[in-house]
Amino acid sequence: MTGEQIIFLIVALFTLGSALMVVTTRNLIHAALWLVATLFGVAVIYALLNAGFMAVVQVVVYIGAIAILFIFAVMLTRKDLRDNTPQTNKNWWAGALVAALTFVGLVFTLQSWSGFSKTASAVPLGFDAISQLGEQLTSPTAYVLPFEVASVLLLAALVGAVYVAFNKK
Amino acid sequence: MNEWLYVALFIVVGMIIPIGAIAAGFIFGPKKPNPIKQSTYECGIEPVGEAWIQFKAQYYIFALVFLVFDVEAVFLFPWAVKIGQLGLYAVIEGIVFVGILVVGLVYTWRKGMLEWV
Amino acid sequence: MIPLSWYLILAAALFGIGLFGVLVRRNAVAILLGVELMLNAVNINLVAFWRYGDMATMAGQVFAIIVFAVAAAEVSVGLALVISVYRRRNTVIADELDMLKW
Amino acid sequence: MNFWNDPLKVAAGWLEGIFTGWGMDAVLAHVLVVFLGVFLLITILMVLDIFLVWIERKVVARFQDRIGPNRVGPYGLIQPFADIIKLIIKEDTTPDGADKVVYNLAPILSMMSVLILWAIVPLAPVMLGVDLNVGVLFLIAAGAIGTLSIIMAGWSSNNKFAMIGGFRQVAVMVAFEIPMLTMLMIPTIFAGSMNMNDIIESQNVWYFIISPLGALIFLIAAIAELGRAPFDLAEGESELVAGFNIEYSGMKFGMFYAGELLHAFTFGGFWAILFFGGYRFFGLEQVSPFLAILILVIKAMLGYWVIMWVKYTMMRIRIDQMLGFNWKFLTPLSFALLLVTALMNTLLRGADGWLYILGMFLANVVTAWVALEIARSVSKKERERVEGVKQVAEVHHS
Repeated sequence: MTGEQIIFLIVALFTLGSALMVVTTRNLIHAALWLVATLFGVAVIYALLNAGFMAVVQVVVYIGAIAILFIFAVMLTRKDLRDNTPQTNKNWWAGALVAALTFVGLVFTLQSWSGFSKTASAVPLGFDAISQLGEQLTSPTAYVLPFEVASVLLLAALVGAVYVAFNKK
Repeated sequence: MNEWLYVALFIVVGMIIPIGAIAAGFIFGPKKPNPIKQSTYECGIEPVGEAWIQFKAQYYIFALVFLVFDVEAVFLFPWAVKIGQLGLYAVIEGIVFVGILVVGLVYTWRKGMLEWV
Repeated sequence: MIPLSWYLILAAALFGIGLFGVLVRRNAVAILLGVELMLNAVNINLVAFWRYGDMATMAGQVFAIIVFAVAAAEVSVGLALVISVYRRRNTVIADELDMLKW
Repeated sequence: MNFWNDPLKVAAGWLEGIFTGWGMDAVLAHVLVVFLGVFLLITILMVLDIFLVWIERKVVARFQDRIGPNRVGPYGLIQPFADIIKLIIKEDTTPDGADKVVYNLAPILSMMSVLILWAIVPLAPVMLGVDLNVGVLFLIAAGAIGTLSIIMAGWSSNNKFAMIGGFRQVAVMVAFEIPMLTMLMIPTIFAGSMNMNDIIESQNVWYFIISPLGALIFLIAAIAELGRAPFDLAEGESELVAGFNIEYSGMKFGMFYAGELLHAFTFGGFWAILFFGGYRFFGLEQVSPFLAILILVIKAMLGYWVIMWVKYTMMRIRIDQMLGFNWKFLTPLSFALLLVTALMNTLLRGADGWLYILGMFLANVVTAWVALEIARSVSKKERERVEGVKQVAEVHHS
């Protein structure tokens, strides 16, 4: 086993462990903080995949903005933080079964695919992902339409959220 | 070798040193807790009620606008890296992109959501 | 070297955990936390396919960035809905939001 | 290659030789050497941090026509060490009902978020730090962890004031992060790269000269990000009893305090790197890496001095004015400046060097002038409206 594989396994276990804490913790602020840990683990996974830009963006967007939005929303919507009512449905076992079946089904389907245990080719020398990304995001023959549509989507989200949450009547 | 390994080393050492400093304080400092000392400080007055007070919706709006512009920056940084080698069309695309989002800022502003109330 | 399968299994497991959270949690904010986990699982897949496929096309990373934008939109509108519901009904428990039910 | 020209490589090669001589794996030896280097750098930073306390106190004393610390040691130089010893032997209290794990994690994360910023600082042409191609965004990512640590501290203290202070501080930090992000794109556009070293290498003319307005907005946003006066409303030492860190004592408080000072110095350094050419100074940096580090430290100190100058000479403003200033003036202005810069950069491409600099400079001046004119006319209208309301009220009164 190489060093890279050991690092991957540690990070993957950390990520999955904190993800489990996210869905099981009673205190919602703790759940949000565990989400931060999970997302940080995912950022490390991106770094292992040689996608440095994605790793930094993951930290900037998820930890810097989305996690904070979650914490603010929790603060805005709780009556009592120490509520002792059950945090899960009555039929939580059915949910667990569906989730487990989804996981098994996904792995089973993927396993029959020929490229399942592919190994990565080396990164080409002088390959600059960010520069490539900039070119493709603005090139009319590539992804300029998603680029502009993303802007419209964000506008719709901002206007919609402001309207829905704080429309003073 | 992956350059992120160095960043990981920085994170590790950056945690070790504050932990060491705090541990030093823990070792050398006196430890005589009592209920009065451990009560929270509220300007010398006895703490009243719950600390988890209800808070203002304005914070959520600020975080919301920030989130939107944060994601916008994610799209714009690759654009900014490449813009020096691309033609005028790329600049116009950037102007359209930012322009659409500024509409959102203006909407929030006109709704009076950017005021600190 | 790490084979592609490891990343795919990790993503599938993360997706499963997220799905569990969405199905099981009663609090609407917690359900949105589960959705975040699922979106991240998708992103791991996209970036892994970019790394193990043709790196020069960048399609995987572009899609992943679009997913970031979608996640941001989903969270902002979703949480705004939760806050709005909380103001009207004074609860964020998804089971109790049964206004449409007879 | 000798020690004078490339000390890092010589020292690292020597140490690695020793480690492999002990029969250690080559990769492991390399990692260990890098670890020791990082440890050394961070230790130096912490010692510098202790002296920053002294520098800050001396400078504020001069601004206020005092002498400052002068009892302990020559010029009071030993004073900060006495402070450190005091902090260490203070009792470390935890308030009742605090969330222990989160409470203790917050100061560690706060300090860590500042220390990791130095991973991307190029100290000299041969000491580049970590050569990340996402350097500029790394700055924001580290800031995100700092923001999170403040929320954690404010929430876990089980104190109303800590909570209010923490959330106010976070609201301010996220608000001013938008102009900061936007202004970070300006050096990126000029250099065509997010790598800190590329940004320094491409600064044959300081970016401060090409984009003075950008440098100014970055400085304002950085000061707000640091939570220093005149933007310390969030903490409000006189109203909110110091805000998010009120319940912290001893070394944990020390971590927040030291983190804030080092953060200010670090941002002075980044201001120097992004807009004032970093370690470059008329070719002197090529003579020796030691000279390059000295140049960078002097520039960073000057940046830090400007931040202190602003802090100790400006009056404070109200928090609504401060956030209004950000949302209604700084954010639109920074977007306008970004687009103008991108447009001019494309239009002036291939132009003569002097013409390019002049064009960029004028574009900045015109943008600033237009923004100020708009702000002036708007505020004039606002003043008239307020006056009108007052007159109506007076008529009713009499």
